[in-house]
Amino acid sequence: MDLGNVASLRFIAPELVLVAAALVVFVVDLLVRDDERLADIALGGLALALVSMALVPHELNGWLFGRMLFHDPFAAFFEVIFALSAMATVWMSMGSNEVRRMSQGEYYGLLLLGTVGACFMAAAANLLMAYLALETLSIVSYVLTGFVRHDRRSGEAALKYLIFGGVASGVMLYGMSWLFGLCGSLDLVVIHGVLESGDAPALPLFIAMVLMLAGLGFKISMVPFHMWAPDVYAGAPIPVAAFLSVASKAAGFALLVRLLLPTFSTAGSGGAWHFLAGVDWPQLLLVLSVVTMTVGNLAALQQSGVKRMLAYSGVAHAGYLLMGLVVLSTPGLEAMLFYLIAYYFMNLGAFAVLIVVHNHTGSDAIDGFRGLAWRGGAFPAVAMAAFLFSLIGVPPFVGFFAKLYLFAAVIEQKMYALALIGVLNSVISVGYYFLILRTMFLDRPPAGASAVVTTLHDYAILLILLTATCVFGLWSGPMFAFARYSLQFFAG
Amino acid sequence: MESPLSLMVAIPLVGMLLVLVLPSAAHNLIRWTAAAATVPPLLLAGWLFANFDRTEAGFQFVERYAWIPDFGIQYIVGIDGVSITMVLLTALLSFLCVFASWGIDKGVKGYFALFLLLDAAMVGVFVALDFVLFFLFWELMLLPMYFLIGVWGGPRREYAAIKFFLYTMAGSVLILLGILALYFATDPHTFDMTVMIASRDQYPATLQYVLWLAFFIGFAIKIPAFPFHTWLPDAHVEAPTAISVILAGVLLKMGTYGILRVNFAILPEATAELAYTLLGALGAFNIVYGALCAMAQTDLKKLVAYSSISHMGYVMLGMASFTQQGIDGAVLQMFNHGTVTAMLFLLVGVLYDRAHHREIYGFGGIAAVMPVYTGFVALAFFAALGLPGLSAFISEVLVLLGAWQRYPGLAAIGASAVILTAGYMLWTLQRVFLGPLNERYAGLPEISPREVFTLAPLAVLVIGLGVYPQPVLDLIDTTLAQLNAAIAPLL
Amino acid sequence: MQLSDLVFFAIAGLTVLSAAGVAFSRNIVYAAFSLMGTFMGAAGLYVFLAADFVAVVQVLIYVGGILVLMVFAVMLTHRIEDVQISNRTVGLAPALLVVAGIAGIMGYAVLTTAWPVIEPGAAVATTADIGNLFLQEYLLPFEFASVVLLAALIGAVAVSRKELRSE
Amino acid sequence: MDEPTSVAYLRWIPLLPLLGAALNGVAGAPLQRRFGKGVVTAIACLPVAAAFLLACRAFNDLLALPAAERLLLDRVWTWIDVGALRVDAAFAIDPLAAVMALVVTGVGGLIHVYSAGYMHDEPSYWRYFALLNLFTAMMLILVLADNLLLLFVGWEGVGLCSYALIGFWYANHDNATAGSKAFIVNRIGDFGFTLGMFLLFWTMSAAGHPTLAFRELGANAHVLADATFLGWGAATVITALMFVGATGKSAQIPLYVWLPDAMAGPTPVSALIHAATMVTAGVYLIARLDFLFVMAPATLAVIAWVGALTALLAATIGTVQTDIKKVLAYSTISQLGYMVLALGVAAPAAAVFHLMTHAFFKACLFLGAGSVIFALHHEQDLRRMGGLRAWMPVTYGTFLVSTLAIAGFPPFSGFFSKDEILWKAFSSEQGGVALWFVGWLAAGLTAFYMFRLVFLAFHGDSRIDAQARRHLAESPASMTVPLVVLAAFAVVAGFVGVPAALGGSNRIEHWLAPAFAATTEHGAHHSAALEYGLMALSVGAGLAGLALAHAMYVTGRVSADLFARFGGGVPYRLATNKYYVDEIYQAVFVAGVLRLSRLGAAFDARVVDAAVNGVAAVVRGVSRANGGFDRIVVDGFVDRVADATLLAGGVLRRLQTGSINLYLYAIVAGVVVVMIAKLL
Amino acid sequence: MIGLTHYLIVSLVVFALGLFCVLTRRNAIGILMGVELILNSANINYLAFARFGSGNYDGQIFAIFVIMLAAAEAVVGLAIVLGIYQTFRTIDVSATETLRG
Repeated sequence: MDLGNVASLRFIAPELVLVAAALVVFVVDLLVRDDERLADIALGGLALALVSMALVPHELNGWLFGRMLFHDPFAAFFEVIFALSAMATVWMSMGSNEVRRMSQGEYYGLLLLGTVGACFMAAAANLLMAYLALETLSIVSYVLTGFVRHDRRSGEAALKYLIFGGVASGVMLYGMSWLFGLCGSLDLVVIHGVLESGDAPALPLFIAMVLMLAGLGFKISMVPFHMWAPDVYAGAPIPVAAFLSVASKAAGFALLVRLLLPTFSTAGSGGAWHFLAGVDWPQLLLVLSVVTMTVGNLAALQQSGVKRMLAYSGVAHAGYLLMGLVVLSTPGLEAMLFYLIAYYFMNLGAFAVLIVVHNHTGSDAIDGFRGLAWRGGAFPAVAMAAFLFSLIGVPPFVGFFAKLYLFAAVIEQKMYALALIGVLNSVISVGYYFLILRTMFLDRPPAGASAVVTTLHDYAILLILLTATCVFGLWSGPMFAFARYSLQFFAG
Repeated sequence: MESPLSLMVAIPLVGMLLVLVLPSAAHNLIRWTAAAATVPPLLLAGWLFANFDRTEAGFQFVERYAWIPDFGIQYIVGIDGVSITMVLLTALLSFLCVFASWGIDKGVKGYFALFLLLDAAMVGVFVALDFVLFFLFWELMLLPMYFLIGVWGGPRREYAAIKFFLYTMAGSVLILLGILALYFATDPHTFDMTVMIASRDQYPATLQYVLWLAFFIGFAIKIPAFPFHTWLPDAHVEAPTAISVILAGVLLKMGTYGILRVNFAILPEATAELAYTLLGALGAFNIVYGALCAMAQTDLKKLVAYSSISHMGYVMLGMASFTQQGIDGAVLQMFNHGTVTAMLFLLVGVLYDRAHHREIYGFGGIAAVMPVYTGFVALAFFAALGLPGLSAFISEVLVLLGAWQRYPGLAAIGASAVILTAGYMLWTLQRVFLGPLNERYAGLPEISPREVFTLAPLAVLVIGLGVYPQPVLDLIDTTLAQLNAAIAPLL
Repeated sequence: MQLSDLVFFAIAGLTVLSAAGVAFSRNIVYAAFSLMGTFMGAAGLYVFLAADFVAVVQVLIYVGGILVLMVFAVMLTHRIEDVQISNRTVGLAPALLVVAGIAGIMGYAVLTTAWPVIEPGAAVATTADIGNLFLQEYLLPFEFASVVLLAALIGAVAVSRKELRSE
Repeated sequence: MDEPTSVAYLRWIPLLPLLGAALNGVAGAPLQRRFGKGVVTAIACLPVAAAFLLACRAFNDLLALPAAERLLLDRVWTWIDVGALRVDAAFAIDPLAAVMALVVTGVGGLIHVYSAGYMHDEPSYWRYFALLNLFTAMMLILVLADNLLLLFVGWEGVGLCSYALIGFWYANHDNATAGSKAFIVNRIGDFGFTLGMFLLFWTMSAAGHPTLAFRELGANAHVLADATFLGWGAATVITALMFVGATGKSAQIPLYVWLPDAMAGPTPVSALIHAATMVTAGVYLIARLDFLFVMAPATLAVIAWVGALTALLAATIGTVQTDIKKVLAYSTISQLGYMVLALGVAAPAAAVFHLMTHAFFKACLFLGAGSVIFALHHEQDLRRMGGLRAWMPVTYGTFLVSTLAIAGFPPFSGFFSKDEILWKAFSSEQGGVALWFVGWLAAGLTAFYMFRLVFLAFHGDSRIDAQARRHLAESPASMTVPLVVLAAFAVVAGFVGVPAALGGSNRIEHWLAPAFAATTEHGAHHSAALEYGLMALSVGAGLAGLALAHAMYVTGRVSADLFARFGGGVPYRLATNKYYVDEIYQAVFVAGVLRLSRLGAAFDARVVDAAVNGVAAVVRGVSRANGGFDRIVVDGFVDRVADATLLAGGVLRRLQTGSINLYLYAIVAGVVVVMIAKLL
Repeated sequence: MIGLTHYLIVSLVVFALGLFCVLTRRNAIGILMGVELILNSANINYLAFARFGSGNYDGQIFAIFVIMLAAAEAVVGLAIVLGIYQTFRTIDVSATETLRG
């Protein structure tokens, strides 16, 4: 189906709701300066958006707005993830001292607009749309990163982020221009058709793809385009860092998958995919995946700040996620989507605990966690333990099943070396995740350390994420079914 | 859950939740709750022992549910002759160790919650018949273990805990890959161990070798077999008494159990090919090496730890013999070592609680002040050095007898270790308990009734199974006969 | 060689040279002004490519907006008493190496590739058609652009607003 | 073969003492505290007495049976049943076992009674008797065991008890060490024992008779005839390994070293365990497996020579010992040598005969020595005794009788048994003149050192210090009565084995015959005259020894340090230092093993552990190299900027970022690398 | 005759200069200028391809959006620069101490 502008509106109801909510936030912020309510409005908007996502008809897939957007389960999947991440971010922000010191109106409004950008990124059916959405998300991210204005690190982080992002997306843009030139169209489906016909010259095609990988690699923080991550995470307010680590990364993956699989490859029989002539990306991404996870884990071992550590762990996880792509098989992609869900829970959880500690100590230094379990912070500590174990990939947490499915897909393709590297990396990761565990449980609290208070607010989100982390692993059937269902690309 | 097995896993978990909701200040309440949570599994174990069909080689009390259909992951539990012995051992030791942990007064709530979690996981490992479930319990066991060692352990607990975790993790990731490879090698794809066992002939030889090695390394770390054993002394020395007991009494057995359950049952060809070097020879080496290292130790716990390495060597050697006697002896040794070494660690703990150190040379003449205690020690030590009439003798003699038929050389090496064992055991006995009394400890209180309560059942087992081992042998014989019959022809 | 070609080369030359000026000049203010040259040159090329509307937009937004903004920024972020406004550069050699590499390869690709080319039609006024496209085919991006700009503006205000809010 | 007569009371022979042991072991301390030592004594002695009676009953029942079927079996339960291996917890008694059982319970019982007096002042009296009972039980299990494995239980059990009793006064380190030494040395023997057992089992089961039960083994031993192991005859290897076990228990070269040290235990223990019963276990084992040994002439030759040499070597050492118990200890080793010699020449009956007589007179000697020590308040040095006969007539008398017996003077029991052995050593086809000569020499030495002992202790003028002499008196009845009884046996026991040559019928040989493989009536071709001659010679040797001892220690006509000067004193020093065997063992084996163990431990810590930790170190190193960039450039950046700002106070520098360019390099360089890789 | 290739070369050169600029500038604004060069080079491509390749307006539309986004990005970027500048001016030495690393 190929819908026109008006007919398409109802299909982007969620995005519309979000934009509306953002506008409301802005206006309310101007009129009444009542911060708490702003957050509630944002939450309400997101809730409404989620509802409308549920209501949008999913049975029929197709183009929206004259082949500008795809409407397919794949896009829907990511829309849900983005909305949920934004929701969690808003919730965390409400409990974060950092954010409470900032001008709320802009903060929440921009967060919502960024979410919209992410949604369009996942749904983009057109290079222009993709670029536009990506830039929207980026610009919002830059601003949010630099939001803590009286903190130098925040500003510097924002500036670095912007420069890095500007260059990366510029390079990607240049690559897109060549792709456009070679295929004579911006429409992904058309491009796919041209590539399939095979008369597009190989070398410039490959170069174009590599240039585009720079932009996407930047979003998913793939080595060597990852270097912004630690600084930005360290500088940004923790909720923002959380948003970047989950939503922004997911958006990057959404677009990457969209480009590499339905566009640059064709689905074969039995869940196998074959890349098209000229764009032989799998070997390239295989190497990048290995390098990414290894570099991420090794660098994380050295960090003393938890934010930087989580940043590098995010890099490492990007490496794991890429494995789901390089196996070139439907199970791999399913596993990758499942992994994204799992990553959402466990990583956001880690950040949520970090906020609790940060509110107490005012820094993200690992020392803030010293003896956490023994000075009132038993629950956050236990929750953190669960999240970290999940990130390592230890049963019974969801992270284990995510890795299980991922490695299963790898083994299925008989890529034993890759699997081995992957698991060894997860062993290395024990090194730094356990640094936190040790500090929380094994170390005694520093003398005269005041008791950590966990507000009901924090309890709520921790409890939710903890439950999810524990349950969705053991009971991963529905989640997996969701991932499997979501793996439908509309390709004309 | 009509099967007692599921209950044996579930009840400790329920107990854990109960402990978690109790007020952290109510120490005794928590302790008793934990104790109560370990009783039903013990009773169920007794019920299993009573109703287990000794003539049936296959799995019994099997219970299966679909769990994650998309991946053909099921919830399957069941026991055969090998696992029931381990289940009995686990149930008993968990029960006793609650009482051995009575003295814990720091973070009581956390301790017993983790302890019960550990209990459930251990039982789970032995009853799980779905590979994912097995691995789940296998890893689940690590989490409480890490904290129990790391939080309630000795001075170098952090090092020991992380070392333990990293070792096991490194091993288990290999196991995970092996599991997945098996999954795809099985047609139709499944994680069901019983199916894999049934279709073991369809795995190509080369795949079998690779998988065998992957699993073996994973399990060898748990046994622990040289050169993967160095986590053991540290973990043992740092862990609190009860945890050392669990560690040596149950966890080590998981290594050999896994080899029997996976390497032997599912990869017979590779087993037939590799068992001699990697199980037999390595086992014999372990026996002697462990004994030698033990002899040089001056820390009681370290000594016992190395003696464990030595004694687990018998298990490996026995398994590799592929004779009924050897393999039965191996499993019997798993059980007996469980009881004997548990006694040893409990006894060391008793002394440590009183003297607050474990330096062998720091004592002397303790027998004069703690005669009853010394009696228990003597029993445990002589059991450990394989005195006939005590349980360990039976298993060791069976192992060596079995091993002799296939590799007399290895059997001779293994048998020669009885001299070393006697050497260091008696030497220790003499340095600590005999000789002139060290005046510093003239006032040591005699062993308390609670401690006797933890030791007595084990002592009864040690003597009872020495006099009449058939109860255990009957349990395992049929299963192992079938297992052996599958491999022996391939040799 | 026609006149148009000469003009083309002139404009191309202007673009490239001023770009070089941006890249190499030691003084950031000069860099800013030579950037204007690039923008104008680019606009010229757009005209050659029969994109009159784009050319106009380029001049308006780039030269009239972005460039002014940059000069402002340069000025604002320097104390007036700062006599020499430095724009020192780092590691020229490695940069040259890498860039030469990338340019070499891509140049090779450009020259060796048989780009799918059609005979360009006559240059016509594009504004009307583009306008229509914005309101039909490209309605969504067009509308969404407003959201982006809104975000950018509010964001810019938010990060650059001076006073800290009272706790 | 047809099932042997089965009875249900055999089990009680070992079981009763075991119960006594358990009772005393568990409840002894409170009982003693509550009701005094009497109860403990009763609990300890009655079971042994009962066991003795049962043994007699069994003996009776055997007599009632025709010689060929003299075997009673009491199968209690199936002990181990794995695959082909089926071992019963079953007790069997045949003539051989009967003799042993009677000796053990009889002598054992007497020694129990004796101990009641000897140990009377011992605080942990109950522990002593618990162990003594346990020992009796284990010894009986060993003797009555129906199969090798069960025998091994007793075998090790008696070892345990000997360990515990040697180290009974554990507060003294030397005692404890002596106990450990005994146990460990025995373990070396057990090592051989077990291997022998394994080989035996598998060779038998290869031939279709997987069993460890003696009578089945005996019935099917012939299948071993042509079995081989590593190119050797299986029987030879098995018996050799078994003999290693025997050398441990029965204190033969090279494993005899533990026995002298074992004297650290209470004297009754030395009497019972380290003279009368336990040490004979090795002899019993070989006798029990006679049917195997006759198939292995090579082993027999070794055994014979080991026995003979042990007899001689121990005797030489005995001549120079000054500790009364040490002298007896070496004499025990020497006598055991005789028994082993007898076994070596395929004369098990003779061995068992000597075993029995030796049990009587050696127990009597030890108890006598004990009585002396008791009287002298634990003085054991001969040089501080002398003239005791005046004070302790009974002890003296019994001691003298036993000495005559051990020295082999007719008609005392020792004469018959020892002479039988010497004769067999000379006459049987495994024997020969050389063996006989060594035995003969040892006999002479025996007489010498035993009388030396008697003279030094009981004759001459007293060298006892005054205050010890003041309350010097004969021991209480509970001690003297057993002495008398044993002495009586020491006199008469020999008559059960009067050889044909002396008009006797050697009843014991015939009694034992069914227990042994049909030993051909060897030495038939020797004339009785020769036998008489040899007897005369041996008696002569005894007399010579007696005379020499008398000359040295009574009349002093021969200077006592004749030896000391002989051959530049070298032999003397060798003998007094026990040929430095202990020292050599200590240096070679003990120290060696300890060094090895320290080496192993060091290897474990420095190499294995280090290697594993090394991996971790490598990872950490790499990550540091990797993270170093991050630390220096990035963290460094932030601080540098902060400082720069404060120093320069110019915002410009703030915006001049060193690191961001590096980041951008990563982008561009990454792209270039990929492209180049693609082109290549 | 001027063909597609000429434009591509020109844009490539500008692109390369832009890269060079971002790599070598230490001044944030300078780097932003480099970014603008890159964007312009891309635009030249779009228009060139629009003219010689697709023959429709897609390229031109894209170019317009790029210009718009460039503006937006520049605004944000410069705002951040100013923001830092202001926070810097507003903080005094004692305050900066607390902000160190």
